[in-house]
Amino acid sequence: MEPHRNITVDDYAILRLPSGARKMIQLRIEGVINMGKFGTFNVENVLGYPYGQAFEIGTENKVSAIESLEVGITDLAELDTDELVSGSSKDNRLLIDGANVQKLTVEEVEEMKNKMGGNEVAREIIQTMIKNHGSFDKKTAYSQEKYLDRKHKKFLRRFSINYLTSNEMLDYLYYEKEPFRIMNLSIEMLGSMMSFGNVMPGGNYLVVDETGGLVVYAMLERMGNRGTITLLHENDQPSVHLLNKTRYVKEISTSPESMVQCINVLQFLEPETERPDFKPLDEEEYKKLPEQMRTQYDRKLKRFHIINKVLDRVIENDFESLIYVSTLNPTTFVPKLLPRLRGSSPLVIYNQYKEALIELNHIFLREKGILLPNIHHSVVRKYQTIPGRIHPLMTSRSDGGYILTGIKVFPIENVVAIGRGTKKRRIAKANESNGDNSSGKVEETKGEECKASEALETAEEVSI
Amino acid sequence: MEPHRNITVDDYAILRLPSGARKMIQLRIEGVINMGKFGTFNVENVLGYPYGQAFEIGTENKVSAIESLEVGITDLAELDTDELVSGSSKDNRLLIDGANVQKLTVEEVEEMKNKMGGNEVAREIIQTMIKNHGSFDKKTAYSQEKYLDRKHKKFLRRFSINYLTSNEMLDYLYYEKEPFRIMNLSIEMLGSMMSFGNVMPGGNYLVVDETGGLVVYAMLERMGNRGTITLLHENDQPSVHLLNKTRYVKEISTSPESMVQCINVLQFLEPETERPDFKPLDEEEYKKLPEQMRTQYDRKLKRFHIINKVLDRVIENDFESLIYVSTLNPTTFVPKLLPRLRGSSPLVIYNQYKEALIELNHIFLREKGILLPNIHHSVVRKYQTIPGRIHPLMTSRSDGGYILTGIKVFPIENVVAIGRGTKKRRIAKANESNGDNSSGKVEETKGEECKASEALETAEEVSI
Amino acid sequence: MPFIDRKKYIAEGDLVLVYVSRTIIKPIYVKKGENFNTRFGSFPHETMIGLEFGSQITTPKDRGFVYLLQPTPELWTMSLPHRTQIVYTPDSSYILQRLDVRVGSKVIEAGTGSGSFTHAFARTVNSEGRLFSFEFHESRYEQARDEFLMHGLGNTTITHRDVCTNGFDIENVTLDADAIFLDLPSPWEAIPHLKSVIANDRRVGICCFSPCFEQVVKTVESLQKEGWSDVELTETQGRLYESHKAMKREVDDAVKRLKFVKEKQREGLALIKTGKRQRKDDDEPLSKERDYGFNPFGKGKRIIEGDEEFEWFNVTRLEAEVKTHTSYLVFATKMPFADGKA
Amino acid sequence: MPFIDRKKYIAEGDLVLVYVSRTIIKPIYVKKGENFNTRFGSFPHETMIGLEFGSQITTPKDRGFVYLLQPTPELWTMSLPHRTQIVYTPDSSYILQRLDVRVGSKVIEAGTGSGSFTHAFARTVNSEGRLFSFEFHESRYEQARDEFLMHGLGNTTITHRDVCTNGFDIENVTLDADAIFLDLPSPWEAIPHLKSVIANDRRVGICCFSPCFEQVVKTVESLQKEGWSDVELTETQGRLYESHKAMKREVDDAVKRLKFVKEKQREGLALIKTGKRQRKDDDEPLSKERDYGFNPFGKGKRIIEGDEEFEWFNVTRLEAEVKTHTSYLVFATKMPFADGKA
Repeated sequence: MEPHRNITVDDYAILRLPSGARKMIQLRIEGVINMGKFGTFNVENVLGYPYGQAFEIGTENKVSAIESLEVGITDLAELDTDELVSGSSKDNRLLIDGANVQKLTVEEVEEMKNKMGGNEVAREIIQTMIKNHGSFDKKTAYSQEKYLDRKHKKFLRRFSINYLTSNEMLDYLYYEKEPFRIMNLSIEMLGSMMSFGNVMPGGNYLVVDETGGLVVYAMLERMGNRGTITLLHENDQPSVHLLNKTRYVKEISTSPESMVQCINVLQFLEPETERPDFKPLDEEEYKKLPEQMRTQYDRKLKRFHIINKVLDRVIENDFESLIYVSTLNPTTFVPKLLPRLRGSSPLVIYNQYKEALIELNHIFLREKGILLPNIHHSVVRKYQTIPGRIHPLMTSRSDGGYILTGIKVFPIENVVAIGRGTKKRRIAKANESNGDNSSGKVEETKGEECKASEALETAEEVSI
Repeated sequence: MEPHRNITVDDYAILRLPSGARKMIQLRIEGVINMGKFGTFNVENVLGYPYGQAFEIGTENKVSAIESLEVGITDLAELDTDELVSGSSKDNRLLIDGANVQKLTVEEVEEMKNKMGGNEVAREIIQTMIKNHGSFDKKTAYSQEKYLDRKHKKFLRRFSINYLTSNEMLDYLYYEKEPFRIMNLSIEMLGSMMSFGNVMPGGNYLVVDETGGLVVYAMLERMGNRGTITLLHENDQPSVHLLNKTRYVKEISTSPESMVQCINVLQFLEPETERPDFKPLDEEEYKKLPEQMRTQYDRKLKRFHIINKVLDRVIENDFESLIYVSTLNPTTFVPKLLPRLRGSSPLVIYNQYKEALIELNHIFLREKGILLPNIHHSVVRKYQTIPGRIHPLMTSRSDGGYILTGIKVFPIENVVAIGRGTKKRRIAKANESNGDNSSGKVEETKGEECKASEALETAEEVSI
Repeated sequence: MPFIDRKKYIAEGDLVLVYVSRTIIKPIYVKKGENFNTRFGSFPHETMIGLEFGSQITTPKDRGFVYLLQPTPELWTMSLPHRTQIVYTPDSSYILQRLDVRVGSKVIEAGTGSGSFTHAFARTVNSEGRLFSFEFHESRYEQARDEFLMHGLGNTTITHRDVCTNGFDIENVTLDADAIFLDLPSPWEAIPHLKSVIANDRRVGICCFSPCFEQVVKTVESLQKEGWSDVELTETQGRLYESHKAMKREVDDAVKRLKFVKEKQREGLALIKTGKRQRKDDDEPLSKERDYGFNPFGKGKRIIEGDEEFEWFNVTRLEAEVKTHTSYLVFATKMPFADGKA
Repeated sequence: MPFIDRKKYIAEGDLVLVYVSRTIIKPIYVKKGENFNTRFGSFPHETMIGLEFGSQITTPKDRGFVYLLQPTPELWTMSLPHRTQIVYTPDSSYILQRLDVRVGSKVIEAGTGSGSFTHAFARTVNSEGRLFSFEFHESRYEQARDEFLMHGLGNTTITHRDVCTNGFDIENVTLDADAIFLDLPSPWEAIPHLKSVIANDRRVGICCFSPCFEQVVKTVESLQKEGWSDVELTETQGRLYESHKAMKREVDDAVKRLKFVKEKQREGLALIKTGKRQRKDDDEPLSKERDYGFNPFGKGKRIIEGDEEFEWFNVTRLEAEVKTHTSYLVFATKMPFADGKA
């Protein structure tokens, strides 16, 4: 299922302003999008442009495509104000700290906005502001630039329309200060989950998603139109409202062929007893049904097929990856899910808190059914890129969460037993020490493996 | 107590080699320091130079002071090898990956070292190595530089002698791969502890130090020769072996006037019953003591005075700061120490693991006796500074630990009660609601304070 | 002297930091007859005298409360408005430790800025040391000068000076500095002026504090050119964690709840079948989470974090907005000339 | 096709990643009659056929064991020797996500390097997409070409080319790329050549991967000059935590132990006084921790982490040596010209 390349009617999309403000909109054919002080535009005027396109609102609300939101914004030469050319300090020692150096009042700005039409208003306002700024010429060229940049972003009537990717969705929720709704997931951690989880077309994945469908959406982006997601949830229905805004809206359990099939934890954990209490009619019986009962019966039959198919899938024990994004305690839940995975399948357990993953990691280290169990975390640091003034941003959003990853394997019982812990190994050694020197080597192999990957079993001893 | 400015006989010091290797040495007057393949030098030849001085070993083991360990090391022009001038690639596309491009054997290098004396050997070896390096001219100038830099550092007979500051001590232990002996403390976390703990001359500090005395030493550096440290330990004696290498060796409980006085947890927690079972003799009785008993009596008397003094100090409840660096569970121990602190005293609880501090932080949030309880962590990132190739180091030591900090305060019982939690506040409101509108405002004040600083009490509600 | 001498009880004339909230910490000098006013009420200074530092006081009508704290450089830093340029504790504490600043050190600081780091330097070098602070911005200089006077920072000299142009020399004073801190837009212009004011009988340390990368490149070059060695570029990343509790939600409870809801639905259907309840739509689940009879996670209720009816994980969380960058720190050292053997 | 098609059971001819230890993961093609040799013994390929991926096998004499894993790009990356230039998963996964690489994307990668990222790209664009990889180092090119052939990366084309000089055009092929990844010493020399090979009907994303700062400055300038917008400089900091247990040591136990030792000393003294034991030195404590009669923390004993006789904190620890920097990432996007309305 290809994403739309061009701005398409009825799509949900993300509108961005130069200030960084974001809005989720639906592109209804006769719709008018109101951006408040930044103007309004008709949806039909932006349709057909490629997604990502930037626009500027000119006089009479005329919309024209522009190169990018930022083009020309920090270009000082564009502004023919005297102060900019003649007056800038080498440093800001003459600048007086404090507010109210701007003599242009809010009322005056509003009046200008009302008097003038189109986008020129922004430049006009900014130039007037500079002329009325008590100490603009006392600022360094750098602060002047920053000031103009800020003002431009505040007044320019520009916007861009972006395809609603999982990244844009995540970014929008963060902008809306709702990261808690997606368990504080960051783009980098979402990306990690997709890679560690080996998400790709044709896969058969087991998923718990408490982000309203964001994680499922990111997976579907990677799967195109091949493969299945079995979505495990704890209520009557899963919460996938975010998915409803995407091109995959029809893929959620609408037919036995839908990519995403839902199942609740009771059905999943007791699949045999949770088969629907429904007997399909044979052709004879169906024909006998009164007309008005048939629609209802058809619906019931479809649901019966859907639920049976998903229960069959659970019983097959053939999921190729587990992606677990839930506040349900993973320590007690995840071990119940593992038998359903195929061998060599990766698993990715996400949590906002590292603390909630440690105990499960210890279980993996102890019980050996999961190889390479480790907690990963990545944070992306962003920089300001004004040439000559490059530095990391001074503040940024809180880090995203953590993932516990591993690979499902089938250890052979007794071999593992020998490999475990010092005491047992010592016993093993003692038992085998009648001339068979090789047992020492077995220890070494295990020892090496343990040292490298499995902290608990390193026989790391605490010397006090 | 001023640190020594110049290299002084009998001091312990840190010797550094260009390779980054470090060694702790004692500067005995007739001592000879053997640096293996880097040569030997006589201690008397370095005495009197300022600490930090770099030296080079010339022919006949002659030691001469040089500007710095690194001077001239990456200066390519210094080497008159043809390849360096004529042959370097723009990129390394022609370079063959793999070992054994160096045709000079280890034996040949050793032979050169034995044949030649003095420091010239290094340059000679390196030049021969370049001539014998199969693909040195295939390297970029950058890789050539790195290669030379590495070789130089390996063969140059240089060293520096550094004063044994707490930083050098910490760094040395880390170099020796023994960070676990100092609870993985990093310089940045040590610095944080000194600042948050407000360590300065004249202070009266309560300290638990499980780093062998490193933390106490860092404190003494900041205190000079004024103030006291009451060192709490869990065994018969505190472990302060690192302090024994410093100029403060005599300040550990050697007299009632020593800056550092030791006390074990039993004595501290039960000061009244742990008074020494000893009655000083009056002058008459003392005179009657036989000569040979007096030394023993004097010693006992001193110990009696020492222990009484430190017990008195405990009972005074007048410590000005708590610096807690211990693997004893802070959750149960620290609350027993707090009554001994003066009001407005800072406290700094260090642990290698953040997980070990959370519960205590929650207690502070709940019980209100500690203001601004927070867990701090800082990590210093280091960069390579070769001009044109500046970047953060690719790998670095594991982060240091965490500190829980706060300030001891005396909340008034009932005011706090009103401020606590939503339920109680609601009751308070109900009780006061007969016309007194101000109670609403009290809530607001508390609410604001809570929101800002005390997470548990924010009445932050989990909506599911 | 506040900051340098600690004391137990509050007396008239003392500097007290009044803690209103985490973001509101106000300095006052205690004076009989004066009041500390907040929007929740007025606190007469008189009531503070004789109290132990750390005490909590309330307004006469118990409408609000504040804590009376003894000043430390770290609290002082917290009390400053955030718009001021401040060297925060993760940086300042590391710099103090790395530069081996201690009792008796002689320190140069340029510029003074908000004066927050000045307090930490002054505390650390203490009565035995000296601190020479330089500020080129006139009004900031005046403000800092007055403040240092009020705070009795007797070991500190502040000079109104552009050190990049005019250097660090002070008439009739031997600075003899062994620790330098430069927080300037172009430290490379100041570095060459240091020669005449640094100690020549011992190791000298410098730290240059610059936010931008390009500044760092120039600073490194300048230090190398001016004969400083061990040039090291670093960056401090300080993190502050809040402690929280996250509910421990067990899958067994979720299963029990689904069974409970299912049972309720069955009962409902049975009632419908027997005609005791009206059927609405057979596809619509009857319960729809509305029935909280068995509700292990308090769904739909408002629950206070840590509520004893539930189980919780102890967790930590970074602040929502994290300070991810302050400045790059360039450290270097300088030794007396090799022939300068004492 | 490994990497792109997943399967359950091992068959002859399959690529299997043999997990020996965390640092030793070896690729083999299963072939009857061949053996996988380690220093702990030999594993006949024959025994692997028909097993489910993820199985553990032992040498005939149980001298050692290994796991048979199905290849993924991430495991492949782990299997590479560390001296090779590798884009590790924290970076590659972020780049894939940020550049919106998905099924059907058309990607340019230069240079190929170790080929580790190539596998992740190939997996993600899958059969519907195309990947054009360029490598200028001849032996690396040849190695990668052969490897991709063996791995059946049918969607990937590798070209031996210096893209900085000769650009990205491939005769008779329309690259139409919408995602570009440049891991080159001087990406700014390659950027101008991109014009002719990128898609002109949709948004195109680029990521340049450079370790040094000065490279980044030039890359940012070049992208701006070449009309790329939304230029963003970022850096990924990936962290790997190991789970451990730290002993919960209670002060009450320490107190009890001191009392115990004291009691023992008293008993000893009593014995001395009654002449039953010889006095050594009245100042020396008699016990000196030698007596472990009551020893709550197992002092002096060797205790395995997590030993059930003690209580433990669940904690995490970073690796001893942390990867603190890989490269800076410069992202940018390019839109079709404003008049290019479809």
